Amino acid sequence: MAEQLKDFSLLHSDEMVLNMGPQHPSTHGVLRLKIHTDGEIVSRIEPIIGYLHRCFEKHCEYLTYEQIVPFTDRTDYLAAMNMNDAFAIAVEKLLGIEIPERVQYIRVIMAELQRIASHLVAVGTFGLDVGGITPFTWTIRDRERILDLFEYVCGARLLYNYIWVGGVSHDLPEQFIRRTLEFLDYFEPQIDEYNQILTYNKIFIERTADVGTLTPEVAVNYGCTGPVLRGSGVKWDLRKTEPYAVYDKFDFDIAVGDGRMGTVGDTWDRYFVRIVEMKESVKILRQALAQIPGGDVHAAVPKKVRIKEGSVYSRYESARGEVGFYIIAGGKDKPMRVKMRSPAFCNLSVLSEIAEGWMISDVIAILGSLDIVLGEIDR
Amino acid sequence: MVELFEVRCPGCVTVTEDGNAFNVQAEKWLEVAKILREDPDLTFDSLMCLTGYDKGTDDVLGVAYNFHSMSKLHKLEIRIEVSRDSAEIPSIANIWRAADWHEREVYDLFGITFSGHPDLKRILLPDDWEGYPLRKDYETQDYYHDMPIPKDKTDWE
Amino acid sequence: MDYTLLEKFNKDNIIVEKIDNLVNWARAGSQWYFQFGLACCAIEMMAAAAPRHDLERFGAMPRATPRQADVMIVAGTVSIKMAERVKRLYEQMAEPRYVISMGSCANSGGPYWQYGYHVLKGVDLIIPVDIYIPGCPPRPEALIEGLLALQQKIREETPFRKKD
Amino acid sequence: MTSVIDSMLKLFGSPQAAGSSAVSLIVAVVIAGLVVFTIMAVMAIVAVYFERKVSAFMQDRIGPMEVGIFGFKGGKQFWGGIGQTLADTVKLLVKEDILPKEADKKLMIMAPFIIFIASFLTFIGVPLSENLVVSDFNIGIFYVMAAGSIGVIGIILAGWSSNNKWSLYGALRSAAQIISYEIPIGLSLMLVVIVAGSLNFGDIVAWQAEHRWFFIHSPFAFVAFIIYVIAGVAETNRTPFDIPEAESELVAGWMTEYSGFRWSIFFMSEYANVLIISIIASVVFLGGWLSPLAIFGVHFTWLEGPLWGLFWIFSKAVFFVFVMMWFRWTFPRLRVDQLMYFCWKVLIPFALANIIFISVWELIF
Repeated sequence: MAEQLKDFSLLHSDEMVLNMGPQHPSTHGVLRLKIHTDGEIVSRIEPIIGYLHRCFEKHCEYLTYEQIVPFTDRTDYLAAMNMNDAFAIAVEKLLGIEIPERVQYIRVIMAELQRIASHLVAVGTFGLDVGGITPFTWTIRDRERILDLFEYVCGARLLYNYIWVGGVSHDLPEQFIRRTLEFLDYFEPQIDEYNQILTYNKIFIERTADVGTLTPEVAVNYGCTGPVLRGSGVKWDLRKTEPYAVYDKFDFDIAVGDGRMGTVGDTWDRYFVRIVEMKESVKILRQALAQIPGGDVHAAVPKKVRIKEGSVYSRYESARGEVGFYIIAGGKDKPMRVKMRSPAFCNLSVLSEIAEGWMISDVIAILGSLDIVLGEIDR
Repeated sequence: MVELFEVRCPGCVTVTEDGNAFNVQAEKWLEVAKILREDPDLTFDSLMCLTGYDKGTDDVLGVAYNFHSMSKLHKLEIRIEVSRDSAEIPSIANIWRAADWHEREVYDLFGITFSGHPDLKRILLPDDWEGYPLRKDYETQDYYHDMPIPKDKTDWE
Repeated sequence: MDYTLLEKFNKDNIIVEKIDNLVNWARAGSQWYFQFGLACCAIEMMAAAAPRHDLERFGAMPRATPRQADVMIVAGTVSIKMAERVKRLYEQMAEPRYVISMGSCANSGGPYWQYGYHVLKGVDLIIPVDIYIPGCPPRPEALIEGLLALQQKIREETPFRKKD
Repeated sequence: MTSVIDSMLKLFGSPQAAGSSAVSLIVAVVIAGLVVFTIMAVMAIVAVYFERKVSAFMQDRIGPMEVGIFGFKGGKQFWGGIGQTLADTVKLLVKEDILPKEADKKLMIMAPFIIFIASFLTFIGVPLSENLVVSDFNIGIFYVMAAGSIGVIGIILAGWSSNNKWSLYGALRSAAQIISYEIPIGLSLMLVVIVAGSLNFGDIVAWQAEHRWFFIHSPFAFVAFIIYVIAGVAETNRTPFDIPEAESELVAGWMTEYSGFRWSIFFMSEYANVLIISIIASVVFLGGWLSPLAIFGVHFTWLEGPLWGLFWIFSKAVFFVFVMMWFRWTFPRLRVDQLMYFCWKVLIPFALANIIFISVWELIF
């Protein structure tokens, strides 16, 4: 394919600047891409972000640590539990408190359910980007069941404020474990169904294999993390390489791209890593649900979070990659500075590197495979 | 690691007060950055995070760099502090591409100039925005293109 | 429209109805919404279009271009950088056009009300809003409720009579 | 085989009387035109409803439910929302028509009508049953192909005049696609023409009645049938070949700037084209108005005749329409170069080889 495109350079003509977004069906929100095109071939891409800049970091300076948690929800609204968890872990590191084991397990369960939910949206919208509408509705249909579980636990569908500093807001309801197991039994065969309609579809493979290859060196240099990095064949998952919470107690594999349909690190690989990760999450969930101990979930919740001077950088593997919170505590009940290192921010910055030279349709497919959430990029 | 720097670049780094980061002078930053990247014992190939900060107390703006090595599995934090009036730090966007957007973001929100950056302009806020919001002394502008950004919200009930 | 029309037909075997009502019936029944997600609420809007809630039951279909859309669902926080684009997109829509402001952020700035220096405090500062849906984010049921409220509002219009 | 126009002319007056013939010609044309227009409009309305229900079924939804015809809600499951597309149509008719300031206004107004006229003219040559064709050309297939290809002019005009980059992209993609895919369509129809020895639809169906239906005529004819279906889907710009409209890429392709009434004309023509492609497929390859039982050599006289012919032709066409919708809601979309590759390097060589082989076949058998 790449060779074919090079031949087109003979057909060079004037460039046209195309503004994709901020309102466009496949920019996943309010991203704007300034695309320089020569016919269908894209010669330069300039992503313009900031259309959803909601001043998260400024808010953090005005609010107490407990009050920040709901705002972390709203950064990555597709994986809100992960964001809660990441922030809570960062503050707990600063506080130096020990968390009850039950809370750790609950957090792992929530994080993995959220990871599945987020990947479902990623898979579905990627289907939309390449033109298949039905996979999207199927994945959203199954995601609703996860949202039901979350609603059962904490009463909210999308933005939870469930994981607090030092604990969680409510203990698990009585039937939660049974209902989650029921969901897992239902969900596992569904993955094969997505594979049938989308993953192994010939047209889909044609569209994504060998397209937008991201080499491991470039990925690391750009700070890509999560499925984007793993799609390039780098075995890097913070749950495994720097285990936090109780992830070291579970048996699971890191999904990596293996270039099954084309080269390692192409769009198909990045997509398929998410499918495999959902299966791995199901594995973790089954183990966690079987092992979960008893205990009080509020035991370690501090009355008031007040941190002496100090700073911490804490990393966490969210559905999109490494979420980092760099917190400088000012000795008050409010932090002096909170910086959120958002995974999609770095993942998006690689777009112009890998998508130039491809066609407009490919740019959309590549963008879809990066699975960005604008709330988190712009914060 | 301190010893290593004493050999390679004497006087470049000092350990911070809290003991978990290095302070670097802005002038020497590029030199240090190259060592971090290329020294076979360090090989910090990944820039995890780049944070601008304003402690508000004295006239100092700072940038904290968190590095990580994927092969050696070690981490490092570097802090560079510059004065508020002449906030300028050499850019490392050509060494770690991840720094590109992060430096633009710090420029956008703190007004720290990164010299040598390939395309330094505002990233999150509109190009004609006034001021640098994350500085502690930031005052919100009243109107932006006829749209009110009220500071005092008493009449907003 | 309810069953009164059918009853009328059964009584007299003839239907006499104002053209206003015909047009209102059509407009209320076919509110194509503008596929325009801004933030968190857009996810709930997607969920509302998906199988569980299925907005299409009420004749609401997503359109990607403002020209063919009837109702703009402002789903999420309107930042100041985005505000001018929202206004422009609204101006590109064809009459009659309606706006549903979905979620606290679009209503008033929501949680970003106090310290959000880059958040527009309510989309009604730039475009006229017909229906406000509270919630952060509103559930899909709330969006459906809002759509039904909009339909009710449309049914009370008099498109072919001059305003007094 | 007689056509509607001819019978009407006979009905209204003898062609010899010069004075009345002009009037009767106009009357006949107007009546036939109105009938065709009605069929197109009704077809579009029904097809959109059908499509929304089919897509809803495939996506685990229920589709339109609440909008009935004036208070008649229409059942619970399948027939719910029976008035949905009617409401859509009325709404589109009373919606504001936007002509952008920078657009080329004359062309922008003209474009939908050119597309509409193309499918309208095509319909004239398309038989709906035995003896039920507006005008029975002896070069029917050729006429349908020729008239159908006018539409692409309208698409290019629409894309150009809108003064929108997405529209322009959509129009250029569409032009390339439609012109390319006319070749495999023509070549696969050519095979039938070679065998049947006529360009007239009536003769082709008569040949099938005498021998056997074309899609089981020979392996090559079956391949031609498959090529026709694929190219037909591409010709109507539907998924997986919907790159001119490609909602996730080009917003709405060449229709981006159109609203209200003019857009509804595009919509109507699109569904009319779908119907035309399906009807031609059923006439040329599936025996047209012949009853399916005829394959097995069973002939019931009460199952034949023009009305039953209409029924059979439409059931076959509806099946094709369903298959197209099935494609649409299942497949992702091709990329523009893959689309061209598929046409020029796969379909056309096969179609050409097919013609050679069928000629040999005809010589042997």
